[in-house]
Amino acid sequence: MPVDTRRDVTTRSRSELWRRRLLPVVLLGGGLALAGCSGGAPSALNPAGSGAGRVANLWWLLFWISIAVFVEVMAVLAWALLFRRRRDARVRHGQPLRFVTIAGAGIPLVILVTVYAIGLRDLAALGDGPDPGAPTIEVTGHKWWWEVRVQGGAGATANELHIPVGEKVRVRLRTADVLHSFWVPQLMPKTDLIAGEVRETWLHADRAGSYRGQCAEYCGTQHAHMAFLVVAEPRQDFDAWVARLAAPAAAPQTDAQRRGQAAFVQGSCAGCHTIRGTGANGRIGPDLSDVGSRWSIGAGAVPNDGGHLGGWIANPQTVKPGNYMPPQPVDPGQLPDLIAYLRSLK
Amino acid sequence: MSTTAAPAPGASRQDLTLLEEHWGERPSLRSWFSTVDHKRIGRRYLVTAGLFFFLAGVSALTMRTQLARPESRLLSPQEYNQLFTMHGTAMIFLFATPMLFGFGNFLVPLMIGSRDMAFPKLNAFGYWVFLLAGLFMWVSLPFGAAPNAGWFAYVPLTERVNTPGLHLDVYSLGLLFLGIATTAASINFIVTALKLRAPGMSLNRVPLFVWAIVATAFMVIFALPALNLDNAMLFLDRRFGTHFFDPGAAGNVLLWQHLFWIFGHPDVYIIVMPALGIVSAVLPAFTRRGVVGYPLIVLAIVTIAIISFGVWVHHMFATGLPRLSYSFFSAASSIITIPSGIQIFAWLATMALGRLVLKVPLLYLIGFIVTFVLGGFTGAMFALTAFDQQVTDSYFVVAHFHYVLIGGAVFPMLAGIYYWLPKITGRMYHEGLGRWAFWLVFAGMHVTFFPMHLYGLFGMPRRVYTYRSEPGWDAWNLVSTIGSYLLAIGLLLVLIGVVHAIRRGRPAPPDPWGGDSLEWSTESPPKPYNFPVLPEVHSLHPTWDEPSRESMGAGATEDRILAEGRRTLFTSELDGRRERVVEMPEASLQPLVLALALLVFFTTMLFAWYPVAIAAVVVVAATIGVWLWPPRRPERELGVST
Amino acid sequence: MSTRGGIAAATGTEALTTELPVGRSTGWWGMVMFVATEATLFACLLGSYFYLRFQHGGSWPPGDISKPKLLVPLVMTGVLLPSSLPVVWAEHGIRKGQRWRLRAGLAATLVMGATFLILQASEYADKLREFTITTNAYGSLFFVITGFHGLHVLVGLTMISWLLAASLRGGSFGAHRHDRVRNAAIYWHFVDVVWAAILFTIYLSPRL
Amino acid sequence: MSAHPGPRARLAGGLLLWYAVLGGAVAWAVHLFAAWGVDELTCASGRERIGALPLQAVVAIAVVLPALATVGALLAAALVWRRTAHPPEGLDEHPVRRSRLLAVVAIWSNLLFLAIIVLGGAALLVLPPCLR
Repeated sequence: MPVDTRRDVTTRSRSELWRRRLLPVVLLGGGLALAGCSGGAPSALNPAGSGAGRVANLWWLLFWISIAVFVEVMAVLAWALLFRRRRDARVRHGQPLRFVTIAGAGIPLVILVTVYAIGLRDLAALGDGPDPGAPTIEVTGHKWWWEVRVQGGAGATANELHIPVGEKVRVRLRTADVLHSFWVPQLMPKTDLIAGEVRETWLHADRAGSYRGQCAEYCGTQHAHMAFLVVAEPRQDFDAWVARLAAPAAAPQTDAQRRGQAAFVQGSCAGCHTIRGTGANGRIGPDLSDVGSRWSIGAGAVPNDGGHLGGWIANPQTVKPGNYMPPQPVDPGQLPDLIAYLRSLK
Repeated sequence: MSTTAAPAPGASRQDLTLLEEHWGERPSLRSWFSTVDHKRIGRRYLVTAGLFFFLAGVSALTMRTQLARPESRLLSPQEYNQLFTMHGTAMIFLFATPMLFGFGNFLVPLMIGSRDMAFPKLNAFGYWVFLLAGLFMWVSLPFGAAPNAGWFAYVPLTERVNTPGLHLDVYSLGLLFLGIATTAASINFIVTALKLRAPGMSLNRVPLFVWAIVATAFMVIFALPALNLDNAMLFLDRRFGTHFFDPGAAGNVLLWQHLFWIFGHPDVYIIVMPALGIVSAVLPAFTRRGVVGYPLIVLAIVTIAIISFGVWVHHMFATGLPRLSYSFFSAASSIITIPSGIQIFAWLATMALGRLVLKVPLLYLIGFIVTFVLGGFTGAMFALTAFDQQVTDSYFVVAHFHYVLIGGAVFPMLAGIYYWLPKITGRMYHEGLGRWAFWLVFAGMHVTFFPMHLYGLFGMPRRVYTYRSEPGWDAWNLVSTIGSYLLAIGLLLVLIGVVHAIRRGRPAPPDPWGGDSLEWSTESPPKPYNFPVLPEVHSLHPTWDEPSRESMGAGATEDRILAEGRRTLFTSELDGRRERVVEMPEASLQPLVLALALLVFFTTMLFAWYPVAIAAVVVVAATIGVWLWPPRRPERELGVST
Repeated sequence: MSTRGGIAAATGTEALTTELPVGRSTGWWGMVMFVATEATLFACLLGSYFYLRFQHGGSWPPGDISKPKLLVPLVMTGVLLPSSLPVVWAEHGIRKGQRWRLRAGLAATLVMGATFLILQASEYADKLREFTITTNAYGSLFFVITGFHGLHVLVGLTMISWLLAASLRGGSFGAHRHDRVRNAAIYWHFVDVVWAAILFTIYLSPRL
Repeated sequence: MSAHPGPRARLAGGLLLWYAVLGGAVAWAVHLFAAWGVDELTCASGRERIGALPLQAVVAIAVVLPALATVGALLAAALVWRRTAHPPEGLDEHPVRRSRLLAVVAIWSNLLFLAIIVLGGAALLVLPPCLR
C-alpha cells in the first residue's frame, strides 16, 4: 500500500506501542481504547502537528470527564436497580430537589464553564496562523480531486502536497465547483471550501512522515474517493519539491517512453491534462507532470502502479464510477508505452 | 393506593347511548376515509410512520452491508448516495416526528381530559398530507430519482448544474408538502392544550408529555418556515433560474446552511423533546411515584425549546466564519446541556426514590438513560469549536447522533409502544418476547454505533459509499455491520410482539400499570367519546388522586357530560377555568379531498405541468372555502340588528 | 390611583397571578399561530435579503440595477395600510349586529386591496424593463419577496371576498357569531404589517 | 397593599409576570442575532468598524444591554417568587400555584440565559472580532 511504504516506520513512537499493548486493559476498563487500536490509520488521536495535537489533548480531557460523569450516572442507576427493585404499589412523594439541582445543574455548570474556557483558548490557538512570510500552498477542490499549487509557482500537482517539517505553512482553499472540506486528521481540523469564497488554514507537522487527508464535506457521487496526502519533509526536500513543480516534466528516456509521450500529446489525453514542457496543456483534469511519483491514482481510489494505471486509462469508470474521465479509446498496443511514459514522470 | 379498577361512569345509560350516537362511527369504507377521531388518526400516524421506519431501516441495512468490507461493490455510488439520503430524510421527517405526533394525537386529548383535538378535521387533513408526502418521496426511489445529496442538501451540489434530474426537486417539493402536515398538527396541538384541558388542569398540573408536545409544536411553528423558505428558494433556483445561492450573481451558498440549520437544530429537539416527554410519562407507573422535580422538568422543556434556536452555527463550525461569532453559539450549545442534565438527574432521582417495577417499558427507559447520556457527552463535546472542527463530518458525528436519536427518541418510543399498547389496542403484549427484543435492540444499537466513535476519530469521513482498507477502519466497520443486523432482528421482534399482542394478547384492563395520567381512567381501548364524564382535575396525578377520580363518577355536573350532541368543554389557557361548551365537527371527506388536491399540485409542479397545478390550487381554495363556510343560522340566534 | 399605589397593586400577589391571556377561542389561537409561523417565514425572507446584501459587500443593488424609486411604493403603502381600518370598522359593526357595516367595510377593503395589486402590477412592469428574477440574486430577492407578499394579499382578498359572499347570503354572521370575521381580519392586518417591513427592506434600506 | 388591584394594575402585573418568564429568552435572542449578525457580516465586508464605532464595541453593546435586560427579568422573577410564597388570605390558591411554577421556571431560565450571554461575551476578551 503506497501510504505505508512512504510512512516513516521509525516515527511510530514507543508510547504508541505501549498504548497498543494497553488496548485490552482499556477496553475492559472503559470500553474506549482509542489511540492504541488506530494503528496506521490517519487518526486524530495520533497527532503529528501542533493543531491536531492541541485538539487531541482537548479530547482526552473531555474523554476523562465523560467517563467520570458516566460512572456517576451509572452508580445512581445501579443503586436504584439493586436496592429499589421491589414490587410495591404504594405511591410515594417527596422532592429531593437539591440532589437534582446540584447533580443535574451545578456540577455540569462548573464542568461546562471550565471546558468552554479551555476550548476558547484552543480556538484562539488554532486561529494563530503562520507568519506573513511563510510558504503558501494554493489548494483547489474539484469533483473529485485536489489541485495543488505553490503560491507564485507556475506548475500544479494533484492530491499531494508537501510541507517542511516544523514550520507552519499557510494553505489557501478554493473550490472550482461544490463544497469540499480539507481535513488532515493528524495535522489539523477541517476547513470547508466555500464556493465563491477563499478560506485559509495552516498545516504544521512536528515529525516527518506522510499524512492522509480526505474531503470531509459530502460533494457528490465520488465523495468517497477524494483523498490526498500531506508529506512532511525536511526543508531542503520541500524546496526541491517546490522547484520541481515549477520545472518542466521529465523528458522521456526510452523509446517506449517517447512513443508514450507522442501518444499522450497527440491523443485525447492532452485535451484534458497538462504535462509541462510538452504540447499537452488541457486544464480540465489534473496536471500529470509528476504523476509517476504520486501515491495513488484517482485521489486515493487505487494504488499507483503499472497495472492499476493501465486499468484506469482503459476505463476509469470501472475504477471510480461517475468521475469525469471517460473511457479512453487507446490502441492496446499503445497502452504499455503510455504507462511507461506516465510512470517515468517523477 | 391501588388504581386497577376504573371508576364507575357518572353518566347514565341514556347519556352513554347518546354519546355513542353522536361520536361513534359505523365501520364503512366512507367512515374509513372520513374519520376525524383523534385516536384513529393517531393510530394511523403510528402505523404509517412505522412503515417509513421500516423502509428507511432497510436502506440502512443495505448500506451497512455495503460498508462491511472495504471496497465492496454491492452498491454503486449513485445507489448508495440515494439510499443514505433517503435514510436520513425519511428517519427525520417521515418517521421520528410523525411517530411522536402519532403518540401525541392519540394521547394528548386523553391526557388532558378532552373528547378530541381542537381541530379534528385539520387533524385528519394533516395525516393525509403526511401519508401522501411520504409516498411522494419514497416512490422516487425505484425510479432512481430519489434525493441524493444528503438530508441537508447543501448548495451548490444541489443546484441543477451539479445535480440534474428530478432528485432534488423531489426533495424540495416533498418537504414543502410534508411541512403543511407538520405545521397543521403543531397548531392543533398548541390550541388543544391551551383550550381543551379538563377543568382544574392549571398550568402546574399539565402532564409533562403534554408540555413536551406543546413545546415541540412551538418549535415547529418557528423553525419550519426556515426550511420551507430554503426549499422554496432551492426549487426556484433549480427550476426558474433565480440566484439565491449563486455566488457568481450576488447569491451566497452559506445562506442555505444558515437557514437549513436554523430549522435543523431545533429539529433535533423537535424529535427528542416529545420522546423525553414519553420518558416522564412512563416513569411514574414503573417507579410508583411522580417524577421528581416537576417544575424543573418544565423548566428544562421550555428552555431547551428556546435555546435550541440559538445553536445552529455549531453545524457550521468548519465553514471558516469569524471565530468570535462561533463563540456565541458555542456558549449556547454548552449551556443547553444543563437543562438536559437536570432532566436526566430528575429521572434518576425518581428511580432512586421510587420502587422499580422492572417491566419492558422500564427496561427501555434504562436503556434510554445509558444511551442518551453517552450521546449527550459527545453532544457537549461538539459545543467546543476546536473539537468540533476535528470530528465534524466524520463517523464520530454519525455515532453521536445515532446515540442521541436512537437512545433519545427510539428507545422512549419503544417504551411508549409497550406502555400504551394496552390502551391503544386493548391487548397486553408478551413480556418474555418484549425482553428478548429489548436486549437485542440494546446490544445491537451499541455494537453498531459505538465503534463509529472510534473509526470517526481514526479519520473516516461520513457519507462515503466505500473506503480504502485502513487499519482501525476495516474491523470496526465489520463490527458495526454485525451490530446493525442484531438491531434489525431486535426491531423485528418488537414488530412480532405488537402483532402477537393484537392477535393473541390478553384483553387489557383499563389501567394495567397503575398509571398516573387521565388516559388510564378510560376504557382500553377508549370509547369514541373518550370520557363518559369529562374529569375535574385536582392534582398533577389525577388518576392517583381520589377527588379527581371521583369527579368522573356519580354526581357529575351536566357541563361535563355533554351528551346532547358532539360537544366538549373549553377552559381558560393558564388556570383551566371553565369557559364554554362547544360543538365539535362531524366526520368529513373534505380533509382527504384537500390533501389529494395538494398531491396533484405538488406532483404537477414536479413534472412542470403548470396549468394543472393552477387548477389544483383552485380546487384547494374551493375546498377550504366550502370547509369553512359558515352554517346558516336563524337571524335571531345570530343577533342581527336591522 | 396614585403611582405608588399603582406600582404596589401591580406588583401584588393578585396582579402577578392574574391570568393573561384569557377567553380566546380555538379559532383565534389557530389563526394567531398560523400568522406566527407565516411571520417567521417573512422574517427569514427579509433576513435572507440582508444576509445576501451584506455578504455581497460592494454597491447594492448589485450590477447595473439602480436604487429603487419610491413614488409608486409609497402610493401602494398609502392604499394598503389604511385598508385595515374598514376591516376594523366592519368587525366592530358585526359585533353590534350591524350587518351593513360588515358588508360596506369588507367591500371597501376589497377595493383598496385590489388597487394595491394593480399598482404592484404596474410597478412590476416598470422593474421588468430594468431587471428580472433571473438577473441576479437581487432580482430574485426583489420579485420573490414582493411576489410572495402579493400572493398573501391575493389570499387575503380571497378571504375578504369569501366573507363578503357569506355575509350577503344572510344567516351567516351576527353579534353572537363572528369568529370568521375576526380571524380573516387578523390575517388581513398581518398582510398589512408585513408590507411595512417590506417597504423598509426593499425600498428604504438601500438608501440608508 | 390595596385589597384588589384594578384592571390596569392587573394588566401591568400580568405583563410583569410574562417579562419575568420570557425576558431573558428574548434578550438572549436579540443578543445572539445582533452579535453574530454584526460580526459575520461586518467581517465579510472586510471592515472592522461600523460607522464611527469599532466592531468590538458594537458587539460589546450587543452583549451588555441584553445581559442587563436578563438581570431585570431575573429580578422580576424573584419578585413573583416572593409574592407567591405566602399568598394573602382569601385569594384563590389555584392561580397562585400556577404563577409560582412560572416563577421557578423564570428564575432558572433567566440564570441560564444570563450564563450564555456572559460566556459568549467572554470570548470577546480572547478573540479579535474578525479572526477566522
